[in-house]
Amino acid sequence: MAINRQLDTLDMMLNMGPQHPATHGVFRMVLWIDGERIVDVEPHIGYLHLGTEKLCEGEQYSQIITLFDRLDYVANFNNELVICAAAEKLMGLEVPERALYIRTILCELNRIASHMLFYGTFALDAGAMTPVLYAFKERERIQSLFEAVSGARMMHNYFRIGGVKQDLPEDFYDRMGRLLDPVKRTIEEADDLVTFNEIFLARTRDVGAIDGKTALGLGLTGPNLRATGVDYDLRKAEPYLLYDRLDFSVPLGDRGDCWDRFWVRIREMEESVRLVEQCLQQMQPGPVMAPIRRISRPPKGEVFAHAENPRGDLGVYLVSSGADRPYRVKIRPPSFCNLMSLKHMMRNAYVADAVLILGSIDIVLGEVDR
Amino acid sequence: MTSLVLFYLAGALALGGAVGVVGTRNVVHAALFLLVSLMGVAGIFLLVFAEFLALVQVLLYGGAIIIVVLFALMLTRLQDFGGSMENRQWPIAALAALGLFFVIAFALARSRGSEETERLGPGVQELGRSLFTQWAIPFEVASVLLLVALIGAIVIARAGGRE
Amino acid sequence: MTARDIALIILQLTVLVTGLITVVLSLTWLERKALGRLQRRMGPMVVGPHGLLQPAADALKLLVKEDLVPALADKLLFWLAPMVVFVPSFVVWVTIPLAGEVVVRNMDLGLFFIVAFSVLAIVGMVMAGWGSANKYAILGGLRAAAQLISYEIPIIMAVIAVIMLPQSMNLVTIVDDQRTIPYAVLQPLGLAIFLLAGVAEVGRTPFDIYFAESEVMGGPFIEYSGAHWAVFFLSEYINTFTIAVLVVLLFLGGWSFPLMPESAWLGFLWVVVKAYLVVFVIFWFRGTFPRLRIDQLMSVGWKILIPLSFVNFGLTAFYKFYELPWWALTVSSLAITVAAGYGLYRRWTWPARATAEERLARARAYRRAEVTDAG
Amino acid sequence: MLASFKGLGVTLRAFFKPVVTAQYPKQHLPIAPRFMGFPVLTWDDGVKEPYCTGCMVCIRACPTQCMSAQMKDNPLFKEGKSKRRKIVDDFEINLGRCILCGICVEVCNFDAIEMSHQHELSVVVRNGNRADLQQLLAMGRDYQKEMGWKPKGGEEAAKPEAVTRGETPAKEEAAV
Repeated sequence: MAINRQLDTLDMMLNMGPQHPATHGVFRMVLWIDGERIVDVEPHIGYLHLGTEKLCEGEQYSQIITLFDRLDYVANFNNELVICAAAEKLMGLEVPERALYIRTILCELNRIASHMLFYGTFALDAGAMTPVLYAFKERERIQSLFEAVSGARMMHNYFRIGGVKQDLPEDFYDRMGRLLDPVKRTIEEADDLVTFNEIFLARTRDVGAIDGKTALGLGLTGPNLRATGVDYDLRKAEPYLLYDRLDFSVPLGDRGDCWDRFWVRIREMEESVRLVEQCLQQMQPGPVMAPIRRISRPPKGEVFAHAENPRGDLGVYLVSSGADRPYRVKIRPPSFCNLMSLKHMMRNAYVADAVLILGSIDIVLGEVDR
Repeated sequence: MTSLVLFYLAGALALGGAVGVVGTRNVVHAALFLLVSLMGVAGIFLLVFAEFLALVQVLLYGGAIIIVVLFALMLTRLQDFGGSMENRQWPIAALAALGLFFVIAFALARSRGSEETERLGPGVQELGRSLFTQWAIPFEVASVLLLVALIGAIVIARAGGRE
Repeated sequence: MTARDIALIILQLTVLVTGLITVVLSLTWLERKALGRLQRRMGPMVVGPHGLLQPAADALKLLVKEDLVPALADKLLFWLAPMVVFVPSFVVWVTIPLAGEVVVRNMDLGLFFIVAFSVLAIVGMVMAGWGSANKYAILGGLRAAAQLISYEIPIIMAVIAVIMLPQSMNLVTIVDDQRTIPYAVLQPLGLAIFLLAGVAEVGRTPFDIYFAESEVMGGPFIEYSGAHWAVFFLSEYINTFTIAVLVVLLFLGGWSFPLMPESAWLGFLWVVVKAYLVVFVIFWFRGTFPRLRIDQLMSVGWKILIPLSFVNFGLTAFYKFYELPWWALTVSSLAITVAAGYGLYRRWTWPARATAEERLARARAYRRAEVTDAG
Repeated sequence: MLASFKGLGVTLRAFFKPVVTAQYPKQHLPIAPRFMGFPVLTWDDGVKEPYCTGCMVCIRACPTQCMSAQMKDNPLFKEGKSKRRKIVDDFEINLGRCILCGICVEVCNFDAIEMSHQHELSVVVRNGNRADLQQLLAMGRDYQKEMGWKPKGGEEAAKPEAVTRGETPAKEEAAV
């Protein structure tokens, strides 16, 4: 119609971030909006660039672990695991079984803590302010446990090449006994409070949907990929640690929308609780550190190791020249790859959805910008 | 005495607002001056004890219509209006305004000016009764007109959205 | 009008302003405490016993804070907007009775007056949004205009349905008519509509679209600070209290239910207590619900609340015209309320729950198969 | 709206449950024994001198280069009161730079450095986070008293972990 062409409006450029409460860190996206509809989005990253990969080339292996703590600062144990696993693979190290159990427990607990943070902040993005406090209540419990085990609430520096720093504290079992039941209750509450709430469903169902094929093409991993129905979980596909001995299922979505991504994460928390319970039952006393020299010098060679992080597939490509520092470390950060789907998900969404879609991808800027 | 002062106040508000509407170069300001003017008119209604009319004036003109106008203005770009202040149509506008002034002046001169204003009271009941008996058909015609306008607006908006 | 009258009016207005500001201060404290408890934390605890002096400290802080005006702002609109928002929210209180005689000016068109003047506040929101020269503020201002205009209609329709029962717009008459049965019993649907639309009208969760923190970061208020922001804040809380008091007066029997003696002060207390309870419910909503999206907000307003309010209106007319027994209205109104609620549940939660259960079953079966394979 | 009412129920139940937060400056949560606060230097009460010899192992192992130290000849060794031939002369840790990783504690051969339970970082002057030898020792004494600290091994006692750790660190460092 001729009249409409005359009335055509210009798109408005809306600069969201880096100082915006819903960008989960210093992330900036430029939205081109037509009224409340998003026409195009342009993500800008790099505000939190640490130079981790370059720093790794100048640090000893024991020091690199502290750098990996700071990549995905919500799931520190999982990051430590990958760099340790890479070095161990290169050195052909056999890690003691108890250390493997400790690593599994801590990684799964960290997955719960990370997904709890997601649950809280995603609900906060959706406008509900209470879940974030319930989630942090459980996250705090888990972090206190981490404090008792590793001495730090977040930047643990606990995993070592060949094992873990020290054995679990004596009161660990008591603490675990007190920890898991409230976590389970909070997950149930999450279902009542958020997951099946009408308003929440209206906000998230069919919002930011992406199909499995596109998702695979974009390199999506982790819960974001599983929400589209693609059954890819490294813990099943290439079992590492002890996942081949443990019984757990991989929750899958089918529409790949924001709600599926949320639901998959909530269910993953339940599975993680089950995993931790199984580990606690099976664990036997024993050494926690392989007999190695204090300063690791992996032999000359190249290795790729990856693991299922709460956010997806964290990979490390390690090139060693035989020295006590790596020649090159390349990190494949899941958040960064997941962020690439932003444009696909946001097309034709509303401004309010932009916040939710970004929240549902669950990025950690420390890892995106590294 | 008090009412006279209030009348002048309301009148000044209405007139001042009107002058502001045509005088200002900023369209958003113009819309808000219109609101001031309409509020002045509501005040005059109040002074002649037409409370209901005054409240309707506030509700419909003050609330709804001004907001729709502002809404439309905010969706457009201000610089588009920069050039529209001066154009060559002003003689026609002046003529139209002059004509309107004479019509009103003539009507006022012919009306019974000196009689006391009859107290109307809130009169909601009488208003309702006359609206639904004596003036039922005009009332319905007006509603149909509004309905048509509403549907038309929706159709235009939808067509725009689909493109 | 004598000098004594004018003095009296000034006195009354002063009392009103003081009272409202006290209410606002108490509400800010109450909101933070209530939300705190709902979230299993303490809320303010440091200033005064249980943080009781926190509102005063906040007020002081806001008043002495630097008042910033953005360089590109439309100064006139930017300065005027807070007043334009505040004045209507205050003016409506002129006619709200808190007990039979506790009122500045009881008007026959009282309810209409309240509705008419509360609309004016929207202009202030739009002015603030436009005047701030900020894109988020413009988005917020537009949202505010759209939302508040839309939700005026269900409010007006619900109010009209209430007016039909005593056939008066005088709030005192309306309350006196509820001596035996409050209208909440007669019109549960009306109560639901009025409460929801009222919550939307004051922009509280789940309808806090126009200053949604996580989306437009305060919307029209984003550029305001110090005293100007405090004025917005003040009017927001006054509006919340207004809606609560209106719910009490229109539906919960005001000062006359249940069985109140004819004492102005007891009645006044009774209304205030009830109003605080309603306010608590609004805070409770805020502590529980996520926020709707703007188009969904419009759908809820135009496709659910407005039709329902017309149904409510029609039901009441039917009941009035045929002079049915009172329980007929109660039952039909309640039935429609429940049906509407269940409909929403079926529409959104039901499919999701079904999908979730199906998926879990699939996941469990998958797990079992795998375990048997291994064994 | 059924699910919404369920949500309202969840929050209302929480309303009547006890709060889980602590009023921080007044009330401190218990700290786990392993908690890694600021690194501090320990004090040998037997000899009345620090354990630290200023050997710089921790300084080289630190990922953030937040420490510096200087070594001197130990006067007490000449008098025969101490076994330490060298002793720390000056030691400084920039606590604002420290990332509390605990690597310095692991590499120390003399149990001279420990992760204390001090964690409150706020200071009123810009360089207030730089702790010198005296401050570190004072914090260390507090920590030793609090924990009933005993040296885990030291240079005279054979370390149980020595087997797993392999060569002595001094040699390791020399090989770099």
